[in-house]
Amino acid sequence: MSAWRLAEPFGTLIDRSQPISFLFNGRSLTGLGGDTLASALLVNGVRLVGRSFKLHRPRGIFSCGIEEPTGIVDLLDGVRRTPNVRSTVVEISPGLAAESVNCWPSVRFDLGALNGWFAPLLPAGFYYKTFKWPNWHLFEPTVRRMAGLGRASLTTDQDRYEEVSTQVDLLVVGGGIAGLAAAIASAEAGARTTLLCAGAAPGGGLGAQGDPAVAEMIAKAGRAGVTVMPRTLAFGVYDHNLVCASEQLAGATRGPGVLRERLWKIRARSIIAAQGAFERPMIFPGNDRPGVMLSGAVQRYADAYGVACGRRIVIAANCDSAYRVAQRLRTAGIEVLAVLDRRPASHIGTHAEGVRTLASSGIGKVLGASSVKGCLTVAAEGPSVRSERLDCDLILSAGGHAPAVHLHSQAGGKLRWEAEASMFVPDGPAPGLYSVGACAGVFSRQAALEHAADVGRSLALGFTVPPAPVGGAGRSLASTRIAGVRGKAFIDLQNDVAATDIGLAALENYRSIEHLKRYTTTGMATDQGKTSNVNALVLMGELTQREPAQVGTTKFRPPFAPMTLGTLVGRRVGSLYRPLKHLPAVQWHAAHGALFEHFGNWSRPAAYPLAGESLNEAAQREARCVRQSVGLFDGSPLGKLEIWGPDAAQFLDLMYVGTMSTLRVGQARYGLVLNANGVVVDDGIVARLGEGHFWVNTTSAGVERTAAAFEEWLQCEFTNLKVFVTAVTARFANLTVSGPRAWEALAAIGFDAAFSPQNMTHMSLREGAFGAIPLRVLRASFTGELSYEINLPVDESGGLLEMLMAAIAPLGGCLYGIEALEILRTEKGYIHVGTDTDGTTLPGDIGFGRAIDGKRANFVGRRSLLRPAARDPQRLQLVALSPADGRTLLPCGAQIAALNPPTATEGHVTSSYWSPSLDAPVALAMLARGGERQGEHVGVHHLGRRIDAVVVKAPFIDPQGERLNG
Amino acid sequence: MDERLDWEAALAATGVTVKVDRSVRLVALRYFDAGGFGERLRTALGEGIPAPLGFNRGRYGAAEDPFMLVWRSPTECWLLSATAAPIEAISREIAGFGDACLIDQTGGILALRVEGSRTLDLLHRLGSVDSVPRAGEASTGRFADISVTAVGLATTEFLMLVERGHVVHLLGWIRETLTDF
Amino acid sequence: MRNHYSAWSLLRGALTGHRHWSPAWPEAKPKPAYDVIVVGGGGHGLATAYYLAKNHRITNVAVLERGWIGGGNTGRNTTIVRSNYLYPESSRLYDFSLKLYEGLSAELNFNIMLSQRGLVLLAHSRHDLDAMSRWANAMRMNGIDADLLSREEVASLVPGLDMSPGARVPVLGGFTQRRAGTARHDAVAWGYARAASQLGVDIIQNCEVTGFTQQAGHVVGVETNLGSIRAGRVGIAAAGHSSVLAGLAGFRLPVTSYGLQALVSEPLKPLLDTVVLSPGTGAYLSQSDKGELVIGAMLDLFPSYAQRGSFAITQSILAGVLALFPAYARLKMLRQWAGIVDVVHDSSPIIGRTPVPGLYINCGWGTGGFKGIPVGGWTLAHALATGENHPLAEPFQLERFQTGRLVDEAAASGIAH
Amino acid sequence: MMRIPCIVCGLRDENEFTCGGTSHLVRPAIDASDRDWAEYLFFRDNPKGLHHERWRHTQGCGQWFNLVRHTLTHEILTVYAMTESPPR
Repeated sequence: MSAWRLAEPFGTLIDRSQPISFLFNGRSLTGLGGDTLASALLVNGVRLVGRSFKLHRPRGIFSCGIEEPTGIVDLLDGVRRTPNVRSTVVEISPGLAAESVNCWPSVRFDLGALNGWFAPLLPAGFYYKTFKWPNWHLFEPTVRRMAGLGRASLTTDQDRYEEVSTQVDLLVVGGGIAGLAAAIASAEAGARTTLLCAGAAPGGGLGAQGDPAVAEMIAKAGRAGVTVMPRTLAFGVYDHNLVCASEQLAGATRGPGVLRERLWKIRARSIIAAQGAFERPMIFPGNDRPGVMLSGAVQRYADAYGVACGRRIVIAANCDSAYRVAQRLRTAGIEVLAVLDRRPASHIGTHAEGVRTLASSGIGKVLGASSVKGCLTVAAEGPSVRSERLDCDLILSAGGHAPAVHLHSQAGGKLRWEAEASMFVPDGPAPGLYSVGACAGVFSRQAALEHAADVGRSLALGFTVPPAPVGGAGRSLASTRIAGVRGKAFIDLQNDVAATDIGLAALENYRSIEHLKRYTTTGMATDQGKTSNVNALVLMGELTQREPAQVGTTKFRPPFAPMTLGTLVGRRVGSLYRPLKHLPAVQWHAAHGALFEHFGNWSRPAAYPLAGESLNEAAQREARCVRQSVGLFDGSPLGKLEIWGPDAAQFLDLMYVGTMSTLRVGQARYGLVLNANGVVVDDGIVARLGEGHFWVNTTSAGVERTAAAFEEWLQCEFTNLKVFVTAVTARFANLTVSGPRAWEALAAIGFDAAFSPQNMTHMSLREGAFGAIPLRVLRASFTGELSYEINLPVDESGGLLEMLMAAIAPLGGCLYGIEALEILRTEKGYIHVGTDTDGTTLPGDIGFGRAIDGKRANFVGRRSLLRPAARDPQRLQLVALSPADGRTLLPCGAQIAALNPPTATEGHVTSSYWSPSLDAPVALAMLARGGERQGEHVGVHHLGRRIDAVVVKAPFIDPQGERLNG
Repeated sequence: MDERLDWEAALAATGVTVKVDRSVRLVALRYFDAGGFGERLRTALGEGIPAPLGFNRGRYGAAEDPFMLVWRSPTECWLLSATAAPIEAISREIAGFGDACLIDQTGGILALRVEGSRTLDLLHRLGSVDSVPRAGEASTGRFADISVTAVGLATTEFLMLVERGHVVHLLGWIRETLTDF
Repeated sequence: MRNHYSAWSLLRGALTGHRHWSPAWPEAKPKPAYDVIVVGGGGHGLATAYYLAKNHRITNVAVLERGWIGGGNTGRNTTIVRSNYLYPESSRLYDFSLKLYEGLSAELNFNIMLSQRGLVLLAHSRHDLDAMSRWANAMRMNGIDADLLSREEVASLVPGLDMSPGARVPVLGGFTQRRAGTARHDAVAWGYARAASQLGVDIIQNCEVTGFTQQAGHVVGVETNLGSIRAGRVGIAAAGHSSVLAGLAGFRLPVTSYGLQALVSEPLKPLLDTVVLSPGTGAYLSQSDKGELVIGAMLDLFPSYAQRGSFAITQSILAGVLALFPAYARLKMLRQWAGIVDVVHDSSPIIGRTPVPGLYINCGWGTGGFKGIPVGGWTLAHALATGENHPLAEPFQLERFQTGRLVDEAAASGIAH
Repeated sequence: MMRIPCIVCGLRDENEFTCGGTSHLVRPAIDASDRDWAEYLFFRDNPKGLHHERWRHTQGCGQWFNLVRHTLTHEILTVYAMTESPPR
């Protein structure tokens, strides 16, 4: 085993007194408190962690952070399964179990690795060139099984997520020394300052080394009043300085149903990005082998976790930082065989004591099949230098750095190519966001500290923000590969994009960075290109004789790292997904056997089935009961508006097809609401309560839309009208008593004779009282029977329901639900807006042509009714339909046509029920020229079945409307 | 019965309690001319229309009935009171006055009283900091994805005025939040 | 001579290091004049050029693309192809498009990875069931396959749906178009580009149109950052940027540009084998061949040319997805983006003449442009070649906004197309 | 998510509002031509740049107001009352 645990002072983040055992692919391993899964696997000598996406090549841990492309596992924790977890960011806890991804039957023996044999047949985009015949869908299932990484569970997630809003003056993203310096200066200058750090504590790389200066800065930040939020990753910068971040909650791996992650929505006056830089890998043959790791990561494993990832190492380098890593690892007792520096000696700005350095050289080949066993050197210039074999067990890749410009770019910032260090850096600040430290391209420690503090202070005090002193990283070549070396070298380790694939893309003209990404899939892996993008575009530039900046960078979008869907959604799960409204007397209805269903955003009784009764049977019984004696319906969701003001009548004339200004006080009228395009969008009843005071009923589903439309017309167009629209839906319950014995029932419990049919006509509204309960009683009917719509203060509805129930019971009455109401109104030929009409229905289509002709005033939508389409004789018109055999139900949604399909449709069935009163089906339909086709036979087509039907005269019941009057 | 639908019981966690206050009567006052109506309001109750994003508290009559006027929009404020007397007073005052009206919303808009040292922690889990009024202010905004009028009685005491149909949803969100408090 | 794509050519590449491949489409420099210029190198523009050459033998054609081809909405959608439309006019148009898609891989010699995995629309209420019955029957009237699904059938086709009795978004049933599915969006652009350039079309990237040259009221060319180019006729296929180009030519469109978001999860082993569309929540999703869940949203309802998308919409659409699939809460969002879509009142396209002679347009596809690429190209090519509207496009003219003869699919079906 | 300055309530998250589209459209009289009516109902400048538009603080005070907003950057320049003329 080549890995071991280093003695102190290495291992600043671990707790050596706390061993923790966990499972990896069923094997029990032990790590220490503070270990990540990656550090614990490494110290246990686990090199092979998973398999790559396309070729199923062996993959190990490559990095030490969120950029990890290959050390991906599925986590299992009791019933919970979390796919595609980066082992580098998850802390181990007792009982944690991890599984390798994308391999079968096991990570060591993976049948998918056969793909590797066919690799030459599978270059970038191979699937665009083949699998066309006979069709792709034939090949697809195999491809799908091979693709994908982790496995998701189909068990409902029991864990919990929440969302919190906060505001700060200055938000610093990143807990390294630059971020700390900025936060301290800002807080000391008096700004409310918050610092987010993705890890368990701030300090960054230097902190992990135990640098006392960093500890002092952390203490100073505390004294200055900086709010430090650990384990919190800013993943997105959105419009107007909104930063969204996710906080991992410690201990969230235990127990089912814990609060697992928290979403922070942070509005900041200014944002400072201090997220550091990612290391660029070197490109050499075999650079994907487990045991090839980023150099900074290997140092971090030693510093923070006390893990020596290997005994004898070789460093492939293109930057000065490699030498600092070499120096540091030597002090840990790790043997550094050589630094193979791709740069000429003149570019190398430093050296490492006692470490052999080969300038202008690199790795020509990696030895070992599933783990590094050594490497062969190669010279960058001149074939004369002999290749040498180095028996290392670990290769460090140090290709230079790529500043984490993601948040800068998300905020709309631009980038420029810094040629000396070969990196993209922010080209000045982004709107509202300033970068400091390595993510600004500032690599000198002193310069970064001074600049960061200056930026923090300036933003706090409103001063001009100083530009970033970019530099300090030394010289790096743009290209991290030695051209001409043979062998498969990888750019994107997860997606198996090799340097040759970039070459193929260049050859085939997929040369813009976006085409390159999409054609080769480079940068499309779960690391989002953090380890691959710069290498890919530099190589493309090299192959097409362009500067990296000319190839372009993709625009970074949120999320900065993959983000849990549950976290993004917060509390909006289960019943809190969207508000669902309940009747004021919901318990009463439940106790009376209501079967609740969702109707729009209301839960309402569809029917009240008796024992053994289906919903349909119950609705039939209820509808029959209303026709025969009396029914009680809770219509509380009915939309209710009070329209008040000196211009209320004039306003309602503008809003409705009907004329409302001619209503006398106490009188009510039906009306249609149109939109500006002339389409029927709502209907309802308007009653006059006073000279400038109206009561308006809208549909239950349409009340918010209608009230909003009224308000918009008043505030934006008819601004001279003095009218108030006030929604009172929730204030009033609505209990409807309907049926030939409705008044008998009301009279029996002592309703005032003023409400009797003799004293109160159909389509009138009367204010009064029942005992101490104030009432607004409307005589209108959606059933076709004598009906009382009793509007009363909502808190009284339970009591009145009880009394009304007692009143109707002796008369053989019953409660009825929505389904029975639908039957009853269909029997009467009454439309239901949104069911019988759709977004194309004009008032003339449903029989309101004459009402419009007779109305003098303009109204919303009127002009649109004058267009040619509105006057087309072929328009669909509302009709009633009966099956020719008198028995067959015409399915709702069935199409009408003389010939069998495919053929031109003439219309469709919009409402259809079995009428218990007629013992026959009844239906409404929209039919071309329907108004003039009474008596005609038509074909009704439903899923290949044809039913003959007759256009009949509506209504089916009580054509004279005598029952309305009791 | 589904416990979610039983919203009369108080919810509590360390540092915060939430209870629907059924004693609150609530009427909406709507007016075209804030100046003229404000005068009448002052005559009737001794308090004028609250400043935008504000609320006033007062006492009415010999019985010193407490009431509160909560700003809603440039043409609307709400009168909250435990007794009928202040409501009847303003009702009498504007009877026949063509420039303002009173609409009783009692029972249609419910009042939640949120109290305790962690009140703001709870509110910031329901809505944006921008939407939470400061102590001494009142405004309407999005909480638990629905519209709520919040009255900042103190940093540790708020009223949340919410349409009745949404109270189950709002309390559901609060209950879930307090579970994790 | 350009390569023919086949398993044999891949094998040859495998043996020779894949050095024999030629550019899928060569870089072109603008010539001084073309018979036809197509402004916009997305799917619609490239298809237009291809059908000009293929159907009308007009090969002296340039496609001018401001950025890189396929970089607008063609590369920013949820890759769904379907023809489940209510009205005969739309059905004809979209089903013609789907039929072209069905033959496209062979025709273009480029695997566009058409996967007719079927579309399942979820009914969340009785009202939805009735609406879907109308929808399915209307499709059958138009000769397009469609079937209603029971609750149980939906459950077996779409594992992971919350079918519990207390589900906040209950599933009562649904309907399916089995021929619907997905296609690889980039491949559609590249396939058309490759085939068009093989027929002689110039594809010019990084070429931004800054004005239209007009003579006596006729468009006779375009101004670009690469200079003036003359043209016999000019076609615009620029989706969300149509209004900007129309403005350069001096007329307005009944179009508003909105952001339309989409996002993908990390890749997962097979989880979802159909395209699922839930009109009630506004969510639609499928799993790509790579294993990523591809999730589409409703519009960000304010005018925007920013390809970002509001976080509020991201949240609400994901809430819809989790309401349907509560197990997905532990999955992770990998990428999120927005396309700029050209929305017209009736959610139907505009394909044909503009008020300016010599200038033709294809726009207004709104949220549904990807599935319309073949027919959009076919019909715009017809108009550019003949000066006449293609019969399929006749109902989709600008005049309909004056006559009121809107083809209002969204209003009729209650979902965004 | 934008932060929109309600003319009455001050800065609030975008999801408290409804966007009503282009402002200052002039509604033609009922005897307008089909063309003018269509222009009013459907045709828009749809600029990539500054746009005068109206918003309602739907979940707040309910007021409609105008603002000038950049449709590419989403920067909001000015807020003004529904009945005011656009600022110059």
